[in-house]
Amino acid sequence: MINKVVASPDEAVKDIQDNAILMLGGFGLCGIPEQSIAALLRKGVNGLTCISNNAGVDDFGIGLMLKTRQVKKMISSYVGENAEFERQLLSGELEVDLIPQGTLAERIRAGGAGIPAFFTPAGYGTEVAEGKEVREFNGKMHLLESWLKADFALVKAWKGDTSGNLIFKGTARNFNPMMAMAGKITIAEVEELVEPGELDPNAIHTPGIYVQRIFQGESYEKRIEQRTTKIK
Amino acid sequence: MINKVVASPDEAVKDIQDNAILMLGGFGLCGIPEQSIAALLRKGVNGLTCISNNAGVDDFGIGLMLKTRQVKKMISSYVGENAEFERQLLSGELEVDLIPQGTLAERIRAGGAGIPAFFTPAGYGTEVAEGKEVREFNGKMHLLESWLKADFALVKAWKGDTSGNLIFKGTARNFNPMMAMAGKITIAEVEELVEPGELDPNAIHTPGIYVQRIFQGESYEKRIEQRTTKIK
Amino acid sequence: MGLDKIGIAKRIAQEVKDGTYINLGIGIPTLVANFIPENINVVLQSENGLLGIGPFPEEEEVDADLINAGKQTVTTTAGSSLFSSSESFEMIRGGHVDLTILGAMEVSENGDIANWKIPGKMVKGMGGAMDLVASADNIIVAMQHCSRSGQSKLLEACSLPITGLNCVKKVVTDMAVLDVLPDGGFKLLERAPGVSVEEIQNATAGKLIVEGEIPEMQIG
Amino acid sequence: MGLDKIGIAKRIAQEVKDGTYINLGIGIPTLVANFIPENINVVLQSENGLLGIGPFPEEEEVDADLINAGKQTVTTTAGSSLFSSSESFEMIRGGHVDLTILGAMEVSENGDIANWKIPGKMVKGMGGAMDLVASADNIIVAMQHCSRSGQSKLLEACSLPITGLNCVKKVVTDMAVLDVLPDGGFKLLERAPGVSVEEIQNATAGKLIVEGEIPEMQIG
Repeated sequence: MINKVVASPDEAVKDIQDNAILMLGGFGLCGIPEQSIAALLRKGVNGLTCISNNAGVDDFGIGLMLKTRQVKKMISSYVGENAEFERQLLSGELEVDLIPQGTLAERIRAGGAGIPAFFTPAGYGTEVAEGKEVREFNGKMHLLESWLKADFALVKAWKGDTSGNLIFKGTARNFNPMMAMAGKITIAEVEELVEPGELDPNAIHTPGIYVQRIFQGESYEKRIEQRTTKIK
Repeated sequence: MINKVVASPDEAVKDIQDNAILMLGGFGLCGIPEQSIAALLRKGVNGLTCISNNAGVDDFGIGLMLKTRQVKKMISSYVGENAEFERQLLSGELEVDLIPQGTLAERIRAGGAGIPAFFTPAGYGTEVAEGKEVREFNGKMHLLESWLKADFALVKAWKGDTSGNLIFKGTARNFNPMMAMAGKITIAEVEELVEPGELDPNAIHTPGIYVQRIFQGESYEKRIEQRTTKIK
Repeated sequence: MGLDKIGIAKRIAQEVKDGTYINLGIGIPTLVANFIPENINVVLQSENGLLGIGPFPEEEEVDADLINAGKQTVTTTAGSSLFSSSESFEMIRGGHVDLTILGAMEVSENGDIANWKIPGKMVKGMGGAMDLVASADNIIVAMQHCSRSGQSKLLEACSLPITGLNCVKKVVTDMAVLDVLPDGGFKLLERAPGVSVEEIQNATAGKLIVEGEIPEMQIG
Repeated sequence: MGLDKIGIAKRIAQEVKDGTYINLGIGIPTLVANFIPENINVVLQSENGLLGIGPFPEEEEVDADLINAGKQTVTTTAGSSLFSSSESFEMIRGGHVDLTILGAMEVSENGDIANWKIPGKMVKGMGGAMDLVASADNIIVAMQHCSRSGQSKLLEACSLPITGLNCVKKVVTDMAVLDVLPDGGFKLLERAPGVSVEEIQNATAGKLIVEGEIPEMQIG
């Protein structure tokens, strides 16, 4: 097997240049690449385009990079809970491209899978359809959507082995597997890094072929947005 | 959870009518729905269209249904090892539609995923491209391919629970997960049927939403086409 | 004087059929889960990658890696499965989810829905709503009949930016249960307790179809 | 007098780079795996759903549920992963496999390949070949230089039905190693032991480019 281990998040992101196109895994704050984001903050790279379902919150996740003005453009499906985001958007400092969540997921998957374009019904008749090719199949209207790729994909997994095989946990899987496929360079951070052979080959979510660099993160915060418990 | 258990393979296939369009999982003889095929032989339904990567061998798998002349048309990527198949094809009794394997897999996946059409580079410039829309993306030519769906998908898994969640083993997974998605009615046969909760939710390959009927098969033959062992 | 949110959720719960897979939107739809009868077996889908949403966790069970689409901590149930976002929308787009229950800002008499954007206000995004409404065969909308300013939300045509066309099959409001007819028009099926047909008529800007006696909702 | 199949496989093994993912076709390509040096770490992909093909099993290890694309029983290795056919072709179509080694019936001087169908013979199907040749950035063909009847298989244009266009980068035959140039033409790189440039020229129907001294292959 091929060893993909890098020593630190800082080494993992060291060649991410200004104006790079990034994908960042996660849904809300669940399953986000905390350590790679921290390394990007330390590195101070600017003008980033971030493809991510959400944009974090003011003081966590991509929100931290918004605060430091490292992000030029967000490509997301929902950018709710973030006041600084709203300020930058309204002031015109930040570009935002909003994409239906399923279309976003499928466009990223298509980027990884070598499918340059596909038809989907989502968004037909809405402003999302503006400028897009429309075609009817089986009596239903569809939009032609194109693949999305990134210079770097930053993903977070639960367990990984040194050859890049990944297993996610719970709903922290979300956008991570497709982004791993669609990054020219995919950087995976894991809570537990093991040797090849320790993960069940039948239970791998992301095969190592998609991962170019892997490291074990230290002390994950894993912040919860809506801690909701059973009403006693 | 919803209970999808049927008592026997015969009950599972009882409403498959003449001229139905079927998908059958498997690559070669690996991961084929042995028990559902046996039930179709007993039932004697005719005029079937079978979407399956291969066509079995003379005395196993789909080959058994060819011998009884139950198959009108095969949609496959490779139909090698089958003398009766060859005879019926040359005599014009059997129609065959040959599709590149990756395109076949993706068309089935598209059928399950609600993507009516997509562009792929496979087959451009070949006779597979005849009559298909061609389009250039990023300097490379692609063909527009449409989804495939079936009236019934017959799949074989290793373990399953009564609500239809499936786990496959080894390379017996192959076409089974996509076909489970693309069948109007999906019939899953498993080697071991367990209660909901016994399978790790994080290790499910096919979520139960795709499976309408499930049963535990008895005494799988699992024939090997090329038994190849280490040279001592 | 009409139903509260709990009442709307209770009434929608009566629409839930045994043996089905359901996607519940944020807000009133999420409440529906609490009122599904025990003898009805359904599986709830969360578009962030979970089939079989369990109840909220006990304090000590809380897991940051297990949330619903509203970002609330949840649990799994026996028979749950987990998957990626693309796999989740394969289910949704492929028509495998039997029933989708959503909130809305406006519904038109031909079944258009607007629920993602208000001009002049900060746009947060459509999330999965456009995929859901474009794909689902059976969509029930849960909403107030009128806005806070008293404007009808059941219109001839939506005034807000559209989320999807010709997709809503039924609307349950604080005042009424209405089918959206295939040829257009809101067919009044039931009145909320104490609400008259005339009041519903006055609160409905779109075409309202009233045939025969309109029964009162039965809410347990 | 030219290489045997083992010789062709050994020569191709020299093209294999450390840290790469490789898809090996059926026939000579499969043999290449046996000659990859121990200090070179590669991962073999099998398009039926396995990354990390191990050696053939011991008699008692044979598992009907674990085969390669040639339907032979195989094993996994430490670090293997298993996946579906659609996921397998995501890897292939998406360009994630670094090197593809295939057999062929004909290759043209502009890199077209024909390897799936002979008119008048029973058509068995293209299997994964069309996906592989349409997607892979680096394709090496392993084949005999001439057919059994002595016809050159390196042609100006393929006479058999095409599998894919402009895709072959290198050809290794029993007689020679040749690059397919981007602008067309087979550039002779190496001769098999005991084979002269003139013999290669005579056996090559397509445009052969010979520049300077052509070294003999070094096969261990």
